[in-house]
Amino acid sequence: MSTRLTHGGRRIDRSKPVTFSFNGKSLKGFQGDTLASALLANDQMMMGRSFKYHRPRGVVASGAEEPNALMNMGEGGKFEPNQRATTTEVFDGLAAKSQNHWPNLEFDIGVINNSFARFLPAGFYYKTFLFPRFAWKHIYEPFIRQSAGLGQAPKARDADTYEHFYFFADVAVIGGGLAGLQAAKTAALSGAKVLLMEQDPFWGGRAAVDGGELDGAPAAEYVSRLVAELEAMENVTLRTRMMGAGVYDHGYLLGYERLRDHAPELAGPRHRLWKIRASQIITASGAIERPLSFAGNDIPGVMLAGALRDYIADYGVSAGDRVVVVTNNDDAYKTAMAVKAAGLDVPVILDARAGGGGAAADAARAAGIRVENGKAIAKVTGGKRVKSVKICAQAGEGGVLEEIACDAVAMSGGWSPVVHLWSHCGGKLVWDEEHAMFRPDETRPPLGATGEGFVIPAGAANGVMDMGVGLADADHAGRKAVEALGLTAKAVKLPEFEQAAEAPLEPVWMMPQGAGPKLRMKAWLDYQNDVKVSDVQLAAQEGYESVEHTKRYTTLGMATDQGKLSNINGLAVLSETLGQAIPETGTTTFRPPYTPISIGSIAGEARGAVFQPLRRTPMHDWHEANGAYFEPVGQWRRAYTYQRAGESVHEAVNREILATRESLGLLDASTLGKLIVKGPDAGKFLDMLYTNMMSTLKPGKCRYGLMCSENGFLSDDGVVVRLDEETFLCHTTTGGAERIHGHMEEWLQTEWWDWQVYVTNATEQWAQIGVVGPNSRKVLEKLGGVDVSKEALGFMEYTAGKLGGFDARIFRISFAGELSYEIAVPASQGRALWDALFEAGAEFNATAYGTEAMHVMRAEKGFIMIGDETDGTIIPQDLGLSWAISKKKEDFLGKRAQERAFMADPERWQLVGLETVDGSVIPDGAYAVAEGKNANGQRNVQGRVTSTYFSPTLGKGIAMGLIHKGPERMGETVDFPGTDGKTYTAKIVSAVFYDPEGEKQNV
Amino acid sequence: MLILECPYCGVKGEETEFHAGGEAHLKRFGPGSSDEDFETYLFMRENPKGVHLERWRHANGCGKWFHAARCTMTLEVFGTYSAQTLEPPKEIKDILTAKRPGWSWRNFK
Amino acid sequence: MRRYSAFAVAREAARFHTGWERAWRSPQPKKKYDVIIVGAGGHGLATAFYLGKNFGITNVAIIEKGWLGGGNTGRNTTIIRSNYLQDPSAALYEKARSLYETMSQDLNYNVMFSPRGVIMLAQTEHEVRGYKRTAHANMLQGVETRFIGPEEVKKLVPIISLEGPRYPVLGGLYQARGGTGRHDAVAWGYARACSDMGMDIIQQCEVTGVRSSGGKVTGVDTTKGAIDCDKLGLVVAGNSGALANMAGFRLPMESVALQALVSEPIKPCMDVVVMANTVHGYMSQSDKGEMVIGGGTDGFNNYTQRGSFHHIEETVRALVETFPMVSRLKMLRQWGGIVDVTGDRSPVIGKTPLGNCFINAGWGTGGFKAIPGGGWATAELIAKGEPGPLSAEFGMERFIEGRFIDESVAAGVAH
Amino acid sequence: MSDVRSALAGASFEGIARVKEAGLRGMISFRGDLSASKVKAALKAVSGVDMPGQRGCVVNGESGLAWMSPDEVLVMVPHDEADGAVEKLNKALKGQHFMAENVSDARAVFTVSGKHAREVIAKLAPVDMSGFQAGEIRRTRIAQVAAAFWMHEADALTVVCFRSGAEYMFGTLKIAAQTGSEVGVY
Repeated sequence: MSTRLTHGGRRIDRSKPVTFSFNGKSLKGFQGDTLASALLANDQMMMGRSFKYHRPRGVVASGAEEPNALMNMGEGGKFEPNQRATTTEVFDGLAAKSQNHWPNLEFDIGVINNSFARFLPAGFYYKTFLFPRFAWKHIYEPFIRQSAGLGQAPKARDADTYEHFYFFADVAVIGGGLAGLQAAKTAALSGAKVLLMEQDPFWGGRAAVDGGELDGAPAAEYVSRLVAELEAMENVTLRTRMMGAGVYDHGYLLGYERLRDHAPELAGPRHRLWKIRASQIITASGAIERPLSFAGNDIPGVMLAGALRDYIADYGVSAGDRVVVVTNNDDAYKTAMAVKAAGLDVPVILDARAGGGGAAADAARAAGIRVENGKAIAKVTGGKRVKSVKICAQAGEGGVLEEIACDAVAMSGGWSPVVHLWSHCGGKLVWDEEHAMFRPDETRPPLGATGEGFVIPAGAANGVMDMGVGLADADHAGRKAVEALGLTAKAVKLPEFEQAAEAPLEPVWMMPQGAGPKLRMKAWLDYQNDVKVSDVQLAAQEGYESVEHTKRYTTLGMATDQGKLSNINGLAVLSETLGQAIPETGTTTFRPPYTPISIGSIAGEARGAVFQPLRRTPMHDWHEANGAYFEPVGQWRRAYTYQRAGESVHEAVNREILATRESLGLLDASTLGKLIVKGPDAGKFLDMLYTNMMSTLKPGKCRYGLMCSENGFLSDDGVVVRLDEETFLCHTTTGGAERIHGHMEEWLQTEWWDWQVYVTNATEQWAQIGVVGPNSRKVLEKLGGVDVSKEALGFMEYTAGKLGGFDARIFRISFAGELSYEIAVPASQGRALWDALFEAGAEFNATAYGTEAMHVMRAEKGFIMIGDETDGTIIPQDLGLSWAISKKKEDFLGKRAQERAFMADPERWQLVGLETVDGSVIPDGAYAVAEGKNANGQRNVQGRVTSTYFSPTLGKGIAMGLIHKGPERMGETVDFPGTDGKTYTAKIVSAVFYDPEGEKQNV
Repeated sequence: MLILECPYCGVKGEETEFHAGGEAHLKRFGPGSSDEDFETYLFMRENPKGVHLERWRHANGCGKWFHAARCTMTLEVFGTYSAQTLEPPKEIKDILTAKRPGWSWRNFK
Repeated sequence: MRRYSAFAVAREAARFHTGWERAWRSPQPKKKYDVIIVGAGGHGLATAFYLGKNFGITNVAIIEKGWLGGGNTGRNTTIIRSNYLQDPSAALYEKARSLYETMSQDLNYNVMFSPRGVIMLAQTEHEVRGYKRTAHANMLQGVETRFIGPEEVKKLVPIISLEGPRYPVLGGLYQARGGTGRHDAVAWGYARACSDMGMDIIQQCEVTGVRSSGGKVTGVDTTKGAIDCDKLGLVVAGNSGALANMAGFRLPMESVALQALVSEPIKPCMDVVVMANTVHGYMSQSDKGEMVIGGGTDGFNNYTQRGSFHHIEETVRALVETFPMVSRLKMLRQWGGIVDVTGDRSPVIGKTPLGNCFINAGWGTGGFKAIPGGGWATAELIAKGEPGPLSAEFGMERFIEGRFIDESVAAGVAH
Repeated sequence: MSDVRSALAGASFEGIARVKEAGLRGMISFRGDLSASKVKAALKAVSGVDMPGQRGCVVNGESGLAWMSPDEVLVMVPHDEADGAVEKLNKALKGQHFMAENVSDARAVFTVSGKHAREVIAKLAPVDMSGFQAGEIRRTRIAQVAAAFWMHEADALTVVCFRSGAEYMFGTLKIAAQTGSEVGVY
C-alpha cells in the first residue's frame, strides 16, 4: 500500500495538518503536500479513469506532466474541472472529486469500453457508425460525447477575479531549478534586469531530491543560499508559483501566476497573467522522464521512477512497500536507493541494458538489491493496483521467466528536455543520438524583432542532464544573454560538484523488444487518451505516416498533458514502424500554453461592467433614471425609448413621436461626431471628402453632406457647418466619429500631407440636444439670450451665444421634419441645459425621445439612415441622392469607383417609398420577389425593404426600400413574402410620407 | 505580438498601441484612370513571403501614420519611417540590402 | 477499396488489425497528367474527387508540399453553415452543406458531420434587423434558417448568459442543419476516395515553378521533378499569392493569421454552435469535449502561423461574457493558420490570365464549411473551362467591375 | 455658469492605491508648428511654462504643456480660463496656420496615488513603469481605451482619458487597485 513514512518530506510541515476531502471522504494531509502526495499518503493510489476505455488510473508523475490524476475541484463559483492533483497544493477545506466515471470511481459502467478495447482501435470511429445516416447525430455521437470529456462543466458564474501585469526585463529566466538560478545569477551579476519564475512553490527543481553536494553543502542548502543571493539583488525579481506559459514573437512571454489557488480564503485576484517583454529569454525548464512501453504500464502503482522518489523525498510518502524498478539508464537507480533508504523493499531492479548500469548499479548491489541486466517487464498484473510483474528478457518476445510480487513499479525510459518554450516561437530541435532525445538546436533559435535569436536553453532543458555540466551550461546561457544585450558578462565562480560516472542509456521503445500484438495492445503510450503502441503502428500501416497524421488519427499527445509523457515514445514507435530514423519523423508542433492556463486569467479584468468600454453622455444618468431601454451604438448605449410604467416599448415610441410632432421633443444627440477641420486648405480638403461641394459654403451656414469610401460606397453622412472662413464643423454619425476622424487624418498624413489642414475630434467637448417640434422655438425663447426667430436664424443656419446662461452653439437643422434646433453646450453644462429645457418645456409637455422615435420620424420624412439604407454595398446614386453629388468637382473620394461598370449600371435597385395595401407593416429585411428562379434554384428577387415602421403620425405602416427601376414604377405593387408565411403586397410610392412640401420645418 | 517604434514620438510600443494599415506607398488613381489601374490601386496587393512595406498608425499614442519595413516570414522589423514619402529612405533600403540581399518589393530594390 | 464498416472492424479485431490496407497510395509522380491540382487540402482533394465523380477525369495528380490535409483543413474550428446573405454565397455554401449531409456515406469514411445547429447571436437592434434580413433572403434561397427569440436561444444553449450587462442577447439566426464535422476526416476521406479512383496524391512535393507557353500552362516544376499537365488548378490557401507569382499574375488577396484555441475537455454542456459577432467570438464543443473557440484575424500580412496574443484575449473576453462558465475552464492549446483574404472577403473561384490555369482561393475564415461546394464548383470550372452557376459570380473580374460579394453588410452601425 | 459637472463628480476609491477623479481641468488641444518661436511664445504666455521636448510634460499647478505629437501640444490652464486662453492664442497667432480647440470637457482626469500607484497602471497599460519618471507624458491605452498619463509627484500619477469613458476608466482602475492585489515589484 502507499502510505506516509514516519520521517522525511522536506516540503511538508508535519506540525501543520490540513483536512481535505476526496469524493466526499474526509482525509488528512500536511501543509506543503500536493493533493497527489496527500492522497498517496492515505493509500488512495487510484485517482481517475482514462478517457476512452475508462481504465482505472493512478498517479504516474509528480509534476506538470501528470496525465491521470485530474480532479473536479471546489464548489459553485469556485468549481474547476481537470485540476492536476500533482500541482495542486492542499489546503484546509479543499474538496476534490475524481472524474470520468459513473456511478463512481471504484465501479464505473464506462469501463465496458475496456472489454471491447480490441474492437475500438485507433480511428475506429472513422470506419464505423456509417449507417444509418441519421444515427450518427442521434445515437452514436451522443454516446461518444457522453463517454468522452473529462471533468464536469462548471455551472456557476466565476466567483474569483483575475488581472494582468505588464513587465519588462532584460532577461527572463523560466524555471527556478539549479540551472535557472545559476543563469539568473550570472545575468544579474553582469547588470541585467532579471526576472526569474518557477511554476512550483519551491526553488531548486530536482536538485534538492537528486542533488549530491555542491561546494561541500547538500544541494538543497546550496539552493537556499543561491536564492538568498538573488533576493538581495536590486535588479532581480523572483516569482514562485509562476509558470512560463508561452513564448511569442518579439520577446513576448506569458507568465501565469497562481496567487490564490493554495489560499482561496485570502482577498485579491486568483490568477495574474504577466505579459512580459524580455530582450532575452532563458528556458531552464528542466526535463521530463519517459515511461517505458510494456504491457500493463498503466496499472495504478506503475509510476515514473523520478516521481516515486520525489514522493519519498519531498513528502515522506511511499508509493508501495515492494517497488520493482525497471529502467534503461542509471538515473532510476536513485529511486531504488531512496526506497531502500526509506526502509522499504526493492525486490529487483530490471535493467533493460544487456551491459547493465555503471557505478549506480554497483552501489545498488552493494546495498543488497538484486539487479537483473538485459531483463524487462513482460506484463504487469493487477487491476486497480499493481499485484506483480512478470519478468522476461528484453531481447525476446516476452516469454515469462519469473513473476515477482510487488505493489509498485518505478519505470524510467530516460529523460526528455522540456523544449516547449524554446519551440513555441519557432526554435528548432536536433535529435541527440547518444541520449536519445530531442534538444534545442542553438544554431536555429526563434528570431526576435531584430532578427536575432532571443531564446537560450539552459541545463536539462538544453539536454545537459548531469548537474555539474548543467551549471556550466546555465552560466553560459546567462553570459550569452547579457552579451546579446551588449553588456560584458562578469566571470562567476561555479560551485564544486562531484559527478558520478554514469553508464550510457540504451533507448528502449518497446518492452520487450519483440513484443507481439497482444502485448503491444496493452502497452500504453498516451495514458489519458488511451493510445497504445498498437494504435500508432496501425496508423503507420494505414498510411497516416506524417507525425501530424498519426497524432490526429490516434489522438496521441492531444490530451490535457499535450503529450509530455507520450510524444517521444510515440514518434519513436512510429519511426520504427516506418523503418526511418526518428529525426526524419520529426515532432508535432509545440503550441502554447506549456500547461493549461485559466481562461479567466486571459480575460483578466475585462468582464461584467468593464467587459468593454461603455461610453456615457453627460445625460446618461438621466436616461437610466427615466426608464430608458438602451441599445448599443458603437461603444455608446443610447436610449432606444423611455418606457413609462405599464408601457410597452412600441407604445413608448409612439408616444414620443406624437408628443414631438404635436409640441416638443428632446433628443440627446451628444453622441453625434463633431470634427473641427481648420486651415487654409480646409475647403479643398472637404471637397475631396464629401461628394458635395463644401468650399462654397458660407460662414454661418449648414449643409448636409455625404461621404463615400474610395471604393465608392456611402460610408457616412451629416451636417457640415462653416464656423468661420477657415473653420468647419463636420457632424458625423454616432458610430462614425472616430472612424471618420481616422479617415481624415489618414488622407492628410499619407496622401495630401502638403495641404494646410488640422483636424480635431471635438465630439465629447459638446453635449448636444435636439429641441424638436412646433414649440421648440418657444422653449428656446423662454430660456432667452439668443434670437432664434425665423429672421435671425433661418433654416440650415447657425449661431452662437449665451442661451439662458449656457455657452451655446445653435444649429437650425431638422432630421424629423419639424421646426427644430440642435443646441450644443460644453459637456460640463450638458446635464444642466437638459434639465433647464425640461423645466422651461414643462408647459409644452416636453418629452424625451429615443433613437427609435428618431428613426421613425426621419423615415416619415424619407431621410436615409446610414446602416439602414446603407450596408456597405450602397452608393449615393442608389438612394436618389445624386443631388448631393457635385457635378462640378473633378474628383472626390469614391468618384472614380462609381464610374465602374457595375456601379454605373442602370439596372441597380433604387430607393423608393413602400406602402402596404392593407396598411400593415412589412417585416424587417423582407425581399421583393420576382418571377422564376436563378440558375442555382434560388427565387429571383427585385428589391428589398431597408427601413420599415409603423407610423403613428399616419396611423399605418410605412417603409423605404430598394427596388429594381423603382422610381420609374410609382404606383406599381410588389410582393414581400415574410418568414411568417404571409405575403405583404406594397405599392411603390414617394419616400417622403410626411409634409412633402417641408412647410413644417421651415416656419 | 509585435513591437514597433513610432518614428514620430519615439515610443517603442507593443502592437496593441498601433493599427495596421496595409500596403505602403499606394499610388492613388482617380477619375480618368483606367479600370486596371484603379483595380490595382484598390485591390491588387503585394503579399510577399519576406520583405514587406506597410503602413501603421500609432492609434493609441500620438495618432501619426508611419511606414514599417517588416519580414512576413520571421516578423523581423527592419525599421520604421515617415509616412510622408513616396518610397523607403536610403537608410531603410540599406538595412534591407544588408539583411535580405537581393530583396525587392514592387519596383523598389 | 476495402469498405469500412463495423463488421470489417470486428473481422480485423480477430487478427489484431494486421489486415488493414493503406487508406491511400503514396506513388511517385508520372510524367504527365490531364489535370494537376496543387494543394492536397480539403478544397484541392474535393476538386479532384468531383473531377472524377462528376466528369470522369481521373488522370489527376494532387501535389502537396507538406502532408495532405496539413494546412487550414486541419487547423480550423470545423463549423459548417450556409446562412449567408448574398445569393452567390448562399448557393455555394448550401451546396457544400448539403454535400456534407451524405459525405460519410459517399466517401465510406465517417467525417462525423454533426448537424447540431448553428446560432448567430443578435446583440444589437441593428444585428436583429440584419439577421431578419438574412432569414428572409435564406427563405428565398432555399436555405433553412429562422430568426429565434432570446427564450429559444436559452433553451438551445443553457450555458449562455442572456443579460450581459453590455450586449443582452436579443435573439439569433438559427440554422438547425448547420453544425460541425471532423476536419481531418474530410481530407482523409476524400484522399482515400481519390486514391481509389486511381488519382495520385503526391505528398512532400513542393511546386517550385509553373511552366507556360503562349499564355497556357504546360506543367509544373516540383521538388520531385517536372510534371506536365493539360490543365492546372491552384488550390493552396495561404500560399495562393506565392503560386500566382510563379504563374506570373497577381491576386486581390493578402495572407493573414487566423487563430483559434481549445479548452480542456469537459462533459457535454453545449450542443449547438454559437457565433457572437458583435463581440467577435464563436464556440462549439467537440465530441472529445473541448470547447473549440475562434475569433477574428490579425491585421497584418503574416506567414508564420502564429498570431498575436491580444486577439486570443479579445476572443476569450467575448466568450467569458457570453458564457460565464468558461471562465473556470483552462485553455489547453492555441494555434494559428494562414488565410487569404480578398478585397470583399469572399472567395475567388475562377479563371486566371493563363487560359488553362484555374484558381480556388481567398476563403478567408470560411474555407472548411465550403470544402465540398468549393470542390464541386472548381471541378466543374476545370472540366468545362468555364464557370458553372455555382462559381459564376466568384471570378476575379468582379474587382474590376465593382461587383462585390460582401457578406459583412453593415458599413458600421450608425444613427 | 453655475452647474458645471465633471464626469464622476470627484468619485474616489481606496485600495492598494488611491484612485480619484480629479474634476474639471482646462485643456486645449493645440496643433501647429511647435518649432516656431511665435508659437512657443504664445504657448508660454498662456501656460506659463516653456515648450517641452518630445514626450515632455511640464506642469505647474493647474497650468502646463504636454507634448502630444510633433505638431500637437496639450495646453493646460484652470478650467474657467480655457476659452480665454484659446482667444489669446487666436489673437497672438493670427495669420498663422494652427488650431487651438478647447477640449476641457471632452476629457476626464484621474489621479492614482500611493506606493503601488505604478503597479496599478502597469496592470492596465503596456508600458514599462519601472523607468517611468516625472517630466514625461505617455500616450497609450489603459485597458481598452486610449489614455495619457504623467507623474505629478513621487508615487502619484495623473491619468487623462475621454470623458465618455470616465466610468470605464474608474471601473478598471478600481479593479487594478483592489485590496490584496499588490504585486510587489515597484
